[in-house]
Amino acid sequence: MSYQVATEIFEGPFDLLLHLVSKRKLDVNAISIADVAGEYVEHIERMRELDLDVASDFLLVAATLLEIKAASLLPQPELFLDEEFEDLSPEEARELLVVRLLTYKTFKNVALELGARMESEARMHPRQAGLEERFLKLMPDFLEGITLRGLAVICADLLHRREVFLLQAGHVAAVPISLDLHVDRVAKTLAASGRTTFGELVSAGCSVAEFVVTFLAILELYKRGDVEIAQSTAFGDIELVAVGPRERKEEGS
Amino acid sequence: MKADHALRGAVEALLFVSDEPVSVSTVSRLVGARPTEVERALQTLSEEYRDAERGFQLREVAGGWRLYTHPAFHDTIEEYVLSWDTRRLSQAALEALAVVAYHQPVTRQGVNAIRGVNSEAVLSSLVEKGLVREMGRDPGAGNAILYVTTRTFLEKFGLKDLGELPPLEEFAPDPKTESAIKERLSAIEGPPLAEDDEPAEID
Amino acid sequence: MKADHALRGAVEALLFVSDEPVSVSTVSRLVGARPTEVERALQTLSEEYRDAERGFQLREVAGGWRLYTHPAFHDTIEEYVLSWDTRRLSQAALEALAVVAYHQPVTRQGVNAIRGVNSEAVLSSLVEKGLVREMGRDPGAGNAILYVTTRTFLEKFGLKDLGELPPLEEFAPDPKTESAIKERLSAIEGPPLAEDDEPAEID
Repeated sequence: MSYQVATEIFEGPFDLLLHLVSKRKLDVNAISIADVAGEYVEHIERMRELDLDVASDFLLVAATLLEIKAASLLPQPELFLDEEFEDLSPEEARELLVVRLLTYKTFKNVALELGARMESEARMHPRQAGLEERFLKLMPDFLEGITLRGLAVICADLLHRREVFLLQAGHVAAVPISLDLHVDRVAKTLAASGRTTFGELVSAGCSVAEFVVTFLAILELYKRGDVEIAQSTAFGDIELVAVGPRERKEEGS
Repeated sequence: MKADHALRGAVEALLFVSDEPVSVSTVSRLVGARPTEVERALQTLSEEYRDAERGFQLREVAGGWRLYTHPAFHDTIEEYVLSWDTRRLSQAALEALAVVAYHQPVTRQGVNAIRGVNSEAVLSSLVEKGLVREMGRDPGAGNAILYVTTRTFLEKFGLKDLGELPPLEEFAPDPKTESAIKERLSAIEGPPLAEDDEPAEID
Repeated sequence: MKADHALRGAVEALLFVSDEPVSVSTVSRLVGARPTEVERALQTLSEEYRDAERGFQLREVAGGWRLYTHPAFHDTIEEYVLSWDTRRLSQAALEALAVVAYHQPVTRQGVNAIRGVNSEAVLSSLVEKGLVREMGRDPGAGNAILYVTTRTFLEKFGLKDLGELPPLEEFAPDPKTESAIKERLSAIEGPPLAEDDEPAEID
């Protein structure tokens, strides 16, 4: 999951929110829901700046906070995005959030305790030294009737089956053709000449798969807004004109 | 007493060759003594080792008794016990594990709800580590998979059984934290912050 | 004496986790004491166990010192070991064992990749039966546990070391099958699969 990087600091939206409501001095009733909401959104913005994909979980809590904030500044019935928070008044949503945070904090505390426990436990090593020779022969012979040869045959057979499997998988799925690679190739052609056609991009000897992937690459570039597409006649060649980088270059010159 | 010594020795020898916790009933059957006698012998051994400051100890874990080295000598033998698993669990994993431990059987959605974040990956890593396992499905929750902790969990955390988990109430946020959370989420507009506000410790 | 107790405990802990004789020099290095001191501690321990009629004894054998169960309890232990699960190995377990034997040290993922199915349960059952054990971790594979075969495995097959395993090539598919595979492989343009699509190495 892409917010895993962020989780090194905060394990989730509750963790972040808990951090925000906890970090101020306790005896000062200073920080309001508005501040918390503001800081929360700031944090998310920072995560985005760091190019961390902000998970929907974080956004959901942000939305809820903003709803509560809006409602508390300007009381009016609002709807909440989360199913759970849906149909709740801001007051109820706030109560629910408090309960959830308290529960989360409880488990965060337990997790700390479990972590400490596991660590101290790891300093004790259980006896598992294995049987003395004289008892080994008493152990049920799990390998009864199994020969070394038998074991070797099993292993060789597995490797063989794997080869055949990979072979067939390769056969059925053909050679995977990388779309990214083709997008790059088309983009490079466009960057060099500014325009090209589908006919120029595919050569006569191309496989059907390459036709398809080249077409997909063009669609991908179109989706990104890097290219304009025109086809003057039905079944005629598709003409491509570069958009993005060229225009920027012209603006610059 | 001679008889006591013989029983004690037999119990010791059994524990010595076992690579898992041995239950009182198993010992009782093998040494031909009543469970209460066995129980007493185990207790006595455990105390003897402790009083004599032996390099090993006898502990009750995961439904049985097992010999362990004494933690005081961990550093000495660490080098020798090569394969020992020294990896720690991440905070995320510990949180999810805590939820499963206290709420079992629990669905993934149940874990998500408490942590406020998708816990799928972290649950599968716990399953992979053998600390948590799937046990049936919850017909009331769209047949979602139910998770429970394993015997390995008990062993790794040195617990006799789940009843030994400390009560959850002990870990509830203290009143100070609780009121802080409530206040901060309800105060509409607080007074401006003083410059010298220190970060508070909420625990 | 306090210092004596600490040394005795460390020596005991070390012997406790070892399943082969430990030499005085090894003990001396690990516990950080002079060989003569270690020698004396070993003698003392051996006498202590004997005098207290413990279920185990400390003996000096070829190569060093090792803890053994006391022969007096041979019958009890015999009965215990005989009571262990006698179910034979499943086909799945045999496959996993074969893969570990020939590819060791190997991670679970490596075994999975070759067998094409999840081998977690089957590997733990092999570990339980003392045929396979964990040995360290592969830093190149996310610190995954590495598995190797045990001494018991070698002994069961009368092997001196792993070099004595019959070469796999002898059991490879016959030349006709092999050339057919090669033909079909070369009939496909380009590399058959991207390098990193291959979860494991075959060698």
